Amino acid sequence: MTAMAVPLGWYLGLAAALFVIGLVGVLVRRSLIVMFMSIELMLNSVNLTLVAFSRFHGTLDGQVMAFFVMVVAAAEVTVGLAIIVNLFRLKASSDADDVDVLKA
Amino acid sequence: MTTTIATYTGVYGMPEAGSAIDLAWLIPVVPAVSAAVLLLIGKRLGRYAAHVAILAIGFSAVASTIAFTELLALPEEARSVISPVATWLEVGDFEVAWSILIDPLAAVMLLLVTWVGLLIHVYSIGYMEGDERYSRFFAYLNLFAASMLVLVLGDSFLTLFVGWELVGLSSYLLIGFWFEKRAYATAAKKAFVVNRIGDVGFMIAMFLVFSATGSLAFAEVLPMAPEIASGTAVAIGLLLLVAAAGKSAQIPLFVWLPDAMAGPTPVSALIHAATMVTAGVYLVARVSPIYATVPGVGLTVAWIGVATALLAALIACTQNDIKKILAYSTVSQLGYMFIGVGLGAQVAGVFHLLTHGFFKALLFLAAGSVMHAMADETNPWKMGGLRKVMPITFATSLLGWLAIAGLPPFSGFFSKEEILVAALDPPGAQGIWVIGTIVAGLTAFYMSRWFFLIFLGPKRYEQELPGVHPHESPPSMTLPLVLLAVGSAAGGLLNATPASLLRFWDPETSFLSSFLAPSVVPYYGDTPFIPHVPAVAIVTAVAVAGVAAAWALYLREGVDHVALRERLGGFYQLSYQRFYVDELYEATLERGGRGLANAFTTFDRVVVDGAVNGIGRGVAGLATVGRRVQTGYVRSYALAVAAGTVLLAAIFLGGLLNGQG
Amino acid sequence: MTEIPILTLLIVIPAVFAGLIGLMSAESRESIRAVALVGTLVTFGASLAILPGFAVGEPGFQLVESAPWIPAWGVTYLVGVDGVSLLLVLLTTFIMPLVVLAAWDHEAGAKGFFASLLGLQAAMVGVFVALDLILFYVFFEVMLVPMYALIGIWGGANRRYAAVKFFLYTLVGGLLMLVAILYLYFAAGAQSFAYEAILGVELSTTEQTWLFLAFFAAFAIKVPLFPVHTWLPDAHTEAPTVGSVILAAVLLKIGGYGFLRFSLPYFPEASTTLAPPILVLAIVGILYGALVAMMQSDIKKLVAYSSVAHLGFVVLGIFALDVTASAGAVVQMVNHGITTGALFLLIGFMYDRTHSRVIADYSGLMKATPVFGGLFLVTAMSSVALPGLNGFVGEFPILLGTFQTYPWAAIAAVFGVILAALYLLWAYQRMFHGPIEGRAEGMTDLNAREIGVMAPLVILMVAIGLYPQPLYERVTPTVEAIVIGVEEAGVATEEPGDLSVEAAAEEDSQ
Amino acid sequence: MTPLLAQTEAASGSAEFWVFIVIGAVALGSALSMVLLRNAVHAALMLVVNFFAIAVLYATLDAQFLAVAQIIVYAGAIVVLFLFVLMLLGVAGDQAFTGRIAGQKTTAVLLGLALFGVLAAGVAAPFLGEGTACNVPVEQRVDAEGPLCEGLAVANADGNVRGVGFLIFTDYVWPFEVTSVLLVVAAIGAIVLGKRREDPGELTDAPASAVPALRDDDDDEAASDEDAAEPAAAGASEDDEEGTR
Repeated sequence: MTAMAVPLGWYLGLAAALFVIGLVGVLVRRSLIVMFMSIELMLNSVNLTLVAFSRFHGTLDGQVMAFFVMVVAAAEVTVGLAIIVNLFRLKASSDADDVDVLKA
Repeated sequence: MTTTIATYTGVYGMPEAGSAIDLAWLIPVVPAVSAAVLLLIGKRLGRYAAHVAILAIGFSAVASTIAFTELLALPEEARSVISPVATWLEVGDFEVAWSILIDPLAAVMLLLVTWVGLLIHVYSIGYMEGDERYSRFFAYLNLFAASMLVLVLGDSFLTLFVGWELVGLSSYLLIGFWFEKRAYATAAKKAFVVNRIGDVGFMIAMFLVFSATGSLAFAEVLPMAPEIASGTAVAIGLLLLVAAAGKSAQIPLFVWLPDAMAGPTPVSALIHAATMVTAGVYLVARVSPIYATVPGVGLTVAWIGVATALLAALIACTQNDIKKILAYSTVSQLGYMFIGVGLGAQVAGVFHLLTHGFFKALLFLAAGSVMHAMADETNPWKMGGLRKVMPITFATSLLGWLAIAGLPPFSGFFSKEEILVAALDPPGAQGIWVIGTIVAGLTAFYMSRWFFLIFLGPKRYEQELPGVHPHESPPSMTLPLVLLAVGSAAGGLLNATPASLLRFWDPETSFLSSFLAPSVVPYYGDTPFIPHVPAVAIVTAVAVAGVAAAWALYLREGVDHVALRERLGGFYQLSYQRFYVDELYEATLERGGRGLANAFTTFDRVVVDGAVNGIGRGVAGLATVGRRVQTGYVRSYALAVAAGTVLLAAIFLGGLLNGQG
Repeated sequence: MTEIPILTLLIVIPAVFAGLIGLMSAESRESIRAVALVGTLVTFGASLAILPGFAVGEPGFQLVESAPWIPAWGVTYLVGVDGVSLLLVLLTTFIMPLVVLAAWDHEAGAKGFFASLLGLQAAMVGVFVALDLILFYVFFEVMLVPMYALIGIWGGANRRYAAVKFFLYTLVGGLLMLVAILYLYFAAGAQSFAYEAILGVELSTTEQTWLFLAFFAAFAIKVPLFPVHTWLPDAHTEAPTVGSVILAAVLLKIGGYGFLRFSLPYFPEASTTLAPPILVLAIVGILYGALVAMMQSDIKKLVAYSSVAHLGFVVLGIFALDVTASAGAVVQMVNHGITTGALFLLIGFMYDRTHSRVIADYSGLMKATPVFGGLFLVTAMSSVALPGLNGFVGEFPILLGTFQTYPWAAIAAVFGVILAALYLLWAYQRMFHGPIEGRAEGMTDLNAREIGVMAPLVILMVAIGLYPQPLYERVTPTVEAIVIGVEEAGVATEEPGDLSVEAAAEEDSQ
Repeated sequence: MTPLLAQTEAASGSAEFWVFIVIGAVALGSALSMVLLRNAVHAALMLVVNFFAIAVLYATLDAQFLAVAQIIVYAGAIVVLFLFVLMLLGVAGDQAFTGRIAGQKTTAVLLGLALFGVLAAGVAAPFLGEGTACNVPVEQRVDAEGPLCEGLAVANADGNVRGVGFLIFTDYVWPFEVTSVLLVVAAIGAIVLGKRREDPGELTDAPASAVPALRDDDDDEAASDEDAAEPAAAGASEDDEEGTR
């Protein structure tokens, strides 16, 4: 494979776009689970940047970082969903706006 | 042409040890101590409280007389004696000491205050008998005597001021002696506050004197009088006039004296006739060197005096309260004294002060004796024909009436004439002589009305009224009456020349003029009498006319007073309602003051306190705004986080870009 | 005498006794108040012991004791007295035994009550003797706590509001002062907070003005001066009798003391330039305070506003920058302590009997309770500055001195004398004169204890009124040094329309 | 010309370019649709598509291990978990977009665009990758001694997996161990959270009946939830005080 056929900037641009879509997803959607998925998307976009830089720099550190991100993401999902389930037990709804106990 | 007799020496000597003058500080201290004793343990003394008080005032009287004789013995120019007692106030460059100044003016006042005081103390035994606060009355009388003596013996403006205010306090206590009645308590407060207004004038004058001369002691200030800048001297003169007007009830501040009749009659006699009210006249006389430098101010004093005399005389003609008539008569006679001291004829002023002290005290005590017998009835129309029932009171009142009416040869004639004669020469004072003469006529009229309605004429009281048992007062009351009557009759000799009654004013030979000379500065000078015989004759004629008018109105039968009042109409009402002066003050000062006070109170509560609480509420309001940010929705928090990130990224990137760019 | 750290003793003794009371069991009320009385008397005795050691004509600080406290920051425990603070310390130690006696029948929480009283005394004496700025600030703030407790716990109906208002007002002022103190500390090279160390520091006029205003904020609230006075009436109406007495007798003096101790010597130019506006504030305080007092229906609020008026005179005296006026101001501070303290004690005795402070509820008290009426009249007359009593010997020199430098101020202020007579006598007349009605019926006259409390105060009123020299001898040298210090350092105060014929020896060469 | 444009013409020829364009579009499309689709399950499926796209991109970036890991971990485990929970809670129903917070949507979109603008500016910045061998136009990448910018050739010399594994167990061994602990903790956490409470009463303020048959059907504890607050699921008003606050 020729080195860097596609310039680094593009990958970063794509990752940025994905990240932004994830962010908007979190802010816009009311269902907790979809929000959660958007978070996963954001994490993935970060991984993409890491990997892109890894190739760009010619070292594998980026990829290892991405790997660890994946592990953490997995842990996060398990706990996150457990919370969502509990929340559902409590409020019988997974709508983020129903949970406003902390309202001042 | 103005001739001045013995010039004002301004020399103040020291008394030799052990003489009465040296121990003169005891004169005010003994009554003060006795007042304290009576206040503390008076109740237990019961009847003997009066004796303690009389002993104390008696001591002062005797001591004053001895001091007077010692002063007479001194050579004429060495008659001003200062004996320091102790330092009082020494602050920075301001220094005042407790010390006694005895000079002819003070000596004369001493005699008046102590002897008249003694007589009135004796009179009070009978009058105040059976009162539940008997001992406290005598305590207050002694306190008053002590204060007046401090005033008279004060050697500096400040010590005089101490006496000045303490006299105000004792008059407050005595006017409000029967404080159960609210009206009497209000009268007492009114007297104190009006005096206080005068005192403010006194204090500002003292500030001016101190900043001009660096001291307040008469011994230092009076000799320096000519050097004081004329502007300051005018200010001092006017301010002292305000003070004197407050104390001696002259035009703007006279409203308190008629109400002060709420006090027991001996109080009215002592304080509101003979002694306290004359303090203003004494002050102006004492400060004559300063007034001498600005004669114009003296003229203002005189005009205030004559205006007050006229106003008071007009009011007195229609009052139906024997004490109120005397009160207005006092205000009027004080006006005369102010004419005297104002026009530089201090001797005439002081002379009238003395004679007035005698006959006015006499008239008040006589009124007291009448009220005592008539169950405190004060309306003359419910009396009449008391001649037969109260012979001594009648006889003494007769002398008093003749004296005050200014008929020769009684004391009132001499002193009043001297004042009016003094008004003939000074430029612009002729008007004063004219009004003075009219007032003399009015005085004769209302005093005759007073005398006729009470003693002569038909009996207008029912015998059976409870408590009305007209009889002569006990000797303890009539004895003072007799002594005062002698004083009123013979008072004229004080300043009359023995040579002949007609040429009765010869400055060199008449006793009082020569005696008082060293301590006063007569700037208009005493003109010899001779050219003024016609003027004196006119005044006497007017006085006689006044008496005749009163006789015609009140002693002849068949005078329909009711019709008379309608015809007089407005004038009568105006005079009877006291020219609505009280109502005027009430509307302007009291309501204005109360309104202002209310405005400030609400201002204080609403604005100042409001601001403070406002700040408190403001902070609380801020908190609620802060609270609203916490919506409770996780997504709004997420939004906030996102916004923060974008901001940070922008800043970070900006930094990088222009760093690299 | 200087070996025994007498001034420190004056602070320590009350504190120790307060601790002692703290340890005692709450029930034994009698022994608690006995210990409190002994504590205050011992302190008073100790304070009298200062007098022989105190050189009368000496303007500087005497009996100075110092010990390192926080060396790292240059904070030393430095105490000393001069003419001004001596008088105020004596006033504090003199009033306290009377206060304890007056609170003899206090039941609720006697232990906390008397402990706070003694703690308050320790702090008050501390404030007057502290010569280290931080020590002064510490005592200035510590003093608030017991006072807050007195008002907040043993106070009247809405005591919480009054206590918090009092606390916050003074605290805010104090904080501004702290900022100024720190600025001064660094301006003086950050070595020490001692009074002398900071005295000579060079400050530009703008610096001086700002620092002056910071100190002014703290002290003006304490005085209290016109715009910042509204905490006083609330504090007085809600405080227990004893709290009011201490508040009036001592706490209000710290403002005046502060002006003389810190504002004038440290910031001469600022004091001179800012004197006229402050005088205007003082005059407004005098006239406004009197007028508002007239309209009060609660006698305690009336006396509180009268305090605003009286202390207006004190500030007038201080900022007239004239020796006579300032000396008069210090003596007037002591007089006000005695007179208004006595007034509050009397109102307290009345309140103990009838539980009402509304003037309209009473009538004919003079007839019902002659002794009470007599004492009230004497105190009222002293408050109205009747010559022969202590009020006059303080007020007259103030007005006289102020007239020398600012004639317009003196003339405007002197009318306060009329208003004072008006509101006090009007209240006196409504309560004491007239027939016996309302709560005056069946009211018992003062008992021996109460008369015992009032006796020393009345004797002092007459004694100072007739012979105030012992006070003036000690105050004048110190005040003279301060005022001349301000004149020399400040722009020469031109004589406004000097009326004196021969120079009234303004700058008499000392 | 900015370096970015230069790179595009140069790279347009290679296969990687086309792969990038297609897969990138797929990734973006799936991401967008995941966010926009009302039905949560459809969104989950779209997420899967996205993960696959990214996996392919990893492959083109010589990160073969990660590509596979991505497919197994993300696409395989996480999304399945999502679907599992979705089915469990039965909330797959299309949810209204109208959130209760005013102006949330528009602000969110604006913020997103702003963030994208900033990131794009950062990415396009000329300096990025300056001076490194690979950031030059293609023709300069090879000079005399051979290809300067050899990308991951050396690192992946004996295979990406071996390279990554080597690195993990040498430089990153500590993070590796820590993350393993993390995973264990996460697992335990999930179990604890998932356990059924003894007395759901004091926890839940929703009426017992409203809670779907989550509980094990064997124990028939009487969910005596006395304060039968109105079902929380109903669109409670903005500032309504929730149940037993």
